[in-house]
Amino acid sequence: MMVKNRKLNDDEFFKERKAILATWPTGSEVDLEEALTFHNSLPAKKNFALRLVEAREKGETLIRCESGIPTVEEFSNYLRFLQDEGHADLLGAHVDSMTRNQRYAETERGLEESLKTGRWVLNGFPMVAHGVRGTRKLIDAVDLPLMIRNPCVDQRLVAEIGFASGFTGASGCPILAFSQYSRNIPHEVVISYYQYVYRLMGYYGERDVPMVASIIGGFAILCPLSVLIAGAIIDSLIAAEQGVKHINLVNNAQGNLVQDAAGIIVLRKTVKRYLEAQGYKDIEVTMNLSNWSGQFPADTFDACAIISVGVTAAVAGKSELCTVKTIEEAKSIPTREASANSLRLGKTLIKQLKSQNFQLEDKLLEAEAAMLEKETELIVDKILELGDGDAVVGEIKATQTGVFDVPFSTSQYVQSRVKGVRDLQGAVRYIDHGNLPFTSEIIDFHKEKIAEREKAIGKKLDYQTIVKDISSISRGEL
Amino acid sequence: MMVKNRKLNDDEFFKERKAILATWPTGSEVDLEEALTFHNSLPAKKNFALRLVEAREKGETLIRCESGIPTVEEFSNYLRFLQDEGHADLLGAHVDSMTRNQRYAETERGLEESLKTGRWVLNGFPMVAHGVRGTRKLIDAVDLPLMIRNPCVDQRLVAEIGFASGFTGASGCPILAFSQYSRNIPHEVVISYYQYVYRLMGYYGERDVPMVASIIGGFAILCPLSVLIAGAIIDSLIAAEQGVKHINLVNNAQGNLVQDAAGIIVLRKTVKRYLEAQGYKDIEVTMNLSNWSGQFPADTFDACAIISVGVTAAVAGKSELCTVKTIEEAKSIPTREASANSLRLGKTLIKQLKSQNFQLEDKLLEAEAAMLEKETELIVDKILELGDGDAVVGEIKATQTGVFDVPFSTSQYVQSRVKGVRDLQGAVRYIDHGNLPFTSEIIDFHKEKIAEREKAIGKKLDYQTIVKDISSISRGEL
Amino acid sequence: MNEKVHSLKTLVTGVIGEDVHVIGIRILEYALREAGFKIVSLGAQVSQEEFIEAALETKADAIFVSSLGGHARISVPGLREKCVEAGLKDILLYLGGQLTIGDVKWEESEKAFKDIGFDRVYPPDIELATVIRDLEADCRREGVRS
Amino acid sequence: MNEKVHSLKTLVTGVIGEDVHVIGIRILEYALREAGFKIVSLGAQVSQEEFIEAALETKADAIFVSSLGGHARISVPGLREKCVEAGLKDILLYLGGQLTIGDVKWEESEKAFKDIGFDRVYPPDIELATVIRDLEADCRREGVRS
Ligand code: B12
Ligand code: B12
Repeated sequence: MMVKNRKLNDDEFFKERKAILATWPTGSEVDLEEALTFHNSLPAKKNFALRLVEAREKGETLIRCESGIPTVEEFSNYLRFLQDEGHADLLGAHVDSMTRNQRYAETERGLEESLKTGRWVLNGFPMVAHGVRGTRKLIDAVDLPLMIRNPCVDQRLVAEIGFASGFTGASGCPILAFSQYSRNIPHEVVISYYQYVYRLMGYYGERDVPMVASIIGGFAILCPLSVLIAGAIIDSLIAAEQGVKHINLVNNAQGNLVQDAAGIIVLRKTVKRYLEAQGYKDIEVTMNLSNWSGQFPADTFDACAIISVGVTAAVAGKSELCTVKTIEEAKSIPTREASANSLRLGKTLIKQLKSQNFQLEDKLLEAEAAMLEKETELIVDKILELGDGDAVVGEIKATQTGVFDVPFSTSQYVQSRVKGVRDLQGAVRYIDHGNLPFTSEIIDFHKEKIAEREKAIGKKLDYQTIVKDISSISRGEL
Repeated sequence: MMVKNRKLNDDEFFKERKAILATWPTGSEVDLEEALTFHNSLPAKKNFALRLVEAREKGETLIRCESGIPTVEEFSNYLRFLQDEGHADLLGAHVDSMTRNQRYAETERGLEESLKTGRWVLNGFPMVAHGVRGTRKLIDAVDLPLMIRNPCVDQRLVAEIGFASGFTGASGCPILAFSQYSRNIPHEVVISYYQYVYRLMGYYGERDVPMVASIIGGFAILCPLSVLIAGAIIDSLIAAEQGVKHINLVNNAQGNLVQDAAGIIVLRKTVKRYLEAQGYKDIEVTMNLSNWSGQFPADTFDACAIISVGVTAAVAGKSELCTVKTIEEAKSIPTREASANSLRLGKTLIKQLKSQNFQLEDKLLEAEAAMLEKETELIVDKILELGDGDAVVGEIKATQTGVFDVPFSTSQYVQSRVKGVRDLQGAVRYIDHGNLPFTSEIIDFHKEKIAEREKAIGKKLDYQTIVKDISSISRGEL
Repeated sequence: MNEKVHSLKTLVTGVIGEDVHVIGIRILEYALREAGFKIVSLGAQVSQEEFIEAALETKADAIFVSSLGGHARISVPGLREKCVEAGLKDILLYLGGQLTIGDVKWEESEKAFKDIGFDRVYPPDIELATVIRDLEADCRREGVRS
Repeated sequence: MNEKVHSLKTLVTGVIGEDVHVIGIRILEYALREAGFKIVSLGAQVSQEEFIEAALETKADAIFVSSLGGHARISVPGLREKCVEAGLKDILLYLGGQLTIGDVKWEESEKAFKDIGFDRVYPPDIELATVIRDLEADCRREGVRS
């Protein structure tokens, strides 16, 4: 299998489509023409992509949180509750992890048990089991746009069903899926699955139904930001090639406000630049600052503090969207009350900070952003060089050789030599940059930052430190 | 009655003392020698004044919240709960408002009813009713320092009982008491009562029991900061003259982070400068950023957001102490759970921000501080000029003539022509500076800021705007 | 027409007892003035006697008592009796603010204060428009009565 | 002496089913290695068959199953039976993570997983030292038994 960054033609697309829809009975409920008619009957304010662009024009920071529970009826009420009591700006459906891995039969059993016992047996909304008929009820239940939240290796069928139901965006991208949601699936396979999903989004877009792709480029738990931004650039190029016109980039906060805000700024800037350089000129780019996504504190009010820090980063970096965790993150799938409470905290804090035009110290922010941008460019330019300008070819080679690399990958194909650790201000630095194509200036910068902390605590940073830093936030520290 | 800023001599002090202790039976429980022995038996970590100095040396921001309920037993448990479950750094006892107004008989009836019904009939801890015998149990119940929280006109007896019981600080100051806690008590009477309290603190201090005076200089609900800072300077001069060696200055946050942080910086700097200029050279000055103290949002999680903003200001301004409101502020006297939850939120946020050396935009902060400092100096210099160098004489004259003035005073003797309103960033500006001795540069600055907002909303700011701004935070806005 | 029913009505306002929370009543006074009432504002820490004296002096139609600190159960009992003694049998007594401490049920609290002679009792989140509407209605009724 | 009882013990570790949460088990592996155990780490998304294969191949003394996503009730039943079938009758089965969804009582949940053949079951806030102590105890007991 040889994958390139090349748009699927209609033949390829429709052939693959037929096969995918046939993988489960509810696939037959998808009717593209009917879906387009349905989307066109919806008001613009129910389109996720358009709402984000509006936020950018108005200088807003919108808010949402993750949610997904098994049954249609209860989840409809749940979403309405987030809208009415949480004052959410945007909504979504987290798909359960059985569905994410095509275990549709197990999912149906889980759904049955959930319906029978009234307990949530699945950890998300089983979109394939519910099909278009069930899933569309979510769209009808609320006045806000919904995005499919289903990062995983193969979300082709879920995307078909979700978009046909009225969802107007999807999260997940090749690098995230490959490095965090698979163990032994080849890189090119994951990419090809995403090319299909992006082509499907492009197809809707070409028919006046804008679809937004949420792209993250990796997963930020003590992962230095430049590899994530590089990943997001590559995945954006892949999405754009398939015709995606709306990209919502995720920066995953790690807790240091300056670094997190700089991440938003550099991510936005560099993605736009590389998209244009590769000839994709009419892409709407917006940002999403996502709350710290590692282990959360168990206590509700400690969790409130961590949510606040994330919101502050979102406003400081002028993100169009802030995704907050809930006060029950450490516990389990949040109740609707917990979700609404978390949204209200976030929304009120956004109002407080936005209305005073909150700003971090400029010089610090600029310095951090400048270094980040340099690092990112070195990685991306090398990837593109390896692929002779082809982002897909380059990315696959880069991952094999560690020119692109992330810590704690679940994939056996990722080296995971790269490791991050916190510096004295809690910013994440490379304690090991593996085979990333860095200059000595950059390597020395990170060394210095690490040496500063070593000096302050009087001992060498090592694996033990990494372990400590991974869970520090759950203890309220940074 | 002619009051001056002059230290009470021992004769005057002990004569007054005898009269005060005789005003209520529990006064007889106060034995200064026994009290000194008791204080000396306590570890240094139970001294409020010393703990604040330690925080300054270590660069810490400590946390506390207000609390006070009627019975000794329940309040002891409450305080222990704040210590153990809220991780409070410092504690205090809010005295009920009957006691604050010498209605000791009514207080005793309220206490009885509280004991009988198990309901909190009083809005604080009736320290005079409990006497030294009861009050000392609070000190024994915890390992942290306690401060008397009893701003009111005449707290001489409460101070006697509280200090003898082991409390190591008191809040309230002449200007606050006169302008916010009285209707028709002459200014000089209020000042003379405070001179007594400060002399008592000085007396303890001279005997190696440091006592800290918490000084605020007014009350910040839409009150432009410079009059408050000026007030705090005057009150600090009054305290220092009586021998107080530890002053903890309160800046009452109004919601705009830059302005609130600038307030901390200017308050610290100018108080120190005027103290030294008037010859008080060995005073330990520390800061306390107190949460927004106007109407709070009714919802717990909206309240969390407002608490977070306060904490952020405290850290940004490098305050040694942050006093948070509780999530039940809008409701009633908080339960111990509500208080502990609020403390944990605040403490975790402090840890997150401190450990990253959180900073606001420097240039904005400097500009705000520079203007504040100028305004403050003009007011204070004029006050001192009116008093021929005597802070007390000057302050009394200044208040009569409106050279010193605050909005929404409860006192019939305060002009309250001065009024604040929010600018476009939510900072409080003078919409009316009354008779404050400002230069045209300053007057124009405030006019401009107000004009900016008028332009943005397309209408003149007026009393209606002030009313709206007073309650904006309770609606989550700024 | 209806709006004019109260154009001459006089209200005495104040914060009762040792309570200094004046912000709420100031805002209320502002709204009442805008609505056409004549306000005699006593401010903070007003005793029962001061309320009655002012009402007598100004021939007031109603007394607006505010209490925020939670001591209303201590500060307001006896006011109606003192009014009757002073010849103000029919004067309207309105009470508002944060009257009690802790989780007291509103219905309970409202009933208790009405039982001791208050005509209207309000929780802190009351809309000012509601107060004005009630007052207009009561004034009309009083008008009929007198 | 006691510490050495496990110096040769081999443990197979992995995250079961479709679950990708590897961070917890990685940290646990690190601690177990430090404590002297031999670790055969399978990583994320490990099937029951893969666990058993690895245990047979490495003559493991215990299988450490992690499950965070809340699907343990779907993913782990049958593992003990398959072990017995494969001749691993006495192998220790440990389970940990965030096993269920919602407000399930821990005692209930623990019992349910023990009933289907797990020797030890842990909640997410478990101290690693406790796990190691339990394991050492179980190893000693196993030692006696074998
Ligand atoms: C500001 C404030 C203060 C300021 C007051 C400044 C001033 N000059 O007014 C200061 C700092 C001085 C203060 C002091 C104290 N306060 Co205070 N304060 C508040 C706070 C934060 C806001 C009150 C306010 O201004 N609300 C905004 C106005 C617009 O609303 P309002 O007052 O409710 O009034 C509206 C309605 O109620 C209604 N209304 C009011 N009165 C009346 C009357 C009638 C007839 C009608 C029809 C309607 C009506 O109309 C108004 C306009 O909409 C509240 C908590 C909160 N609500 O967030 C605590 C609060 C009221 N205070 C409280 C307490 C206990 C005190 C103190 C005893 C101790 C302390 N915490 O410091 C002292 C009291 C000292 C004394 N001698 O009275 C408690 C009361 C507890 C209770 N009732 O259960 C509260 C609830 C805080 C708390 N959770 O503990 N306080
Ligand atoms: C990080 C994280 C992720 C990362 C994982 C990254 C990675 N490569 O590991 C990502 C983003 C990929 C992820 C995805 C998902 N996650 Co997740 N995730 C978390 C999070 C925030 C932290 C988990 C963690 O790393 N903890 C830190 C480690 C050190 O602790 P630990 O895992 O508990 O492990 C310790 C102990 O439990 C014990 N232990 C663990 N296993 C074992 C085994 C044995 C034998 C023993 C003895 C001990 C033991 O030792 C460990 C060290 O102390 C938690 C919430 C939280 N806890 O804060 C949610 C959480 C676990 N995730 C959840 C869910 C639902 C998902 C998703 C299904 C959907 C989603 N929310 O995105 C997907 C799953 C996709 C899939 N196919 O599996 C839920 C699970 C719900 C439940 N169980 O009730 C949680 C609780 C969040 C929530 N509140 O909804 N997640």
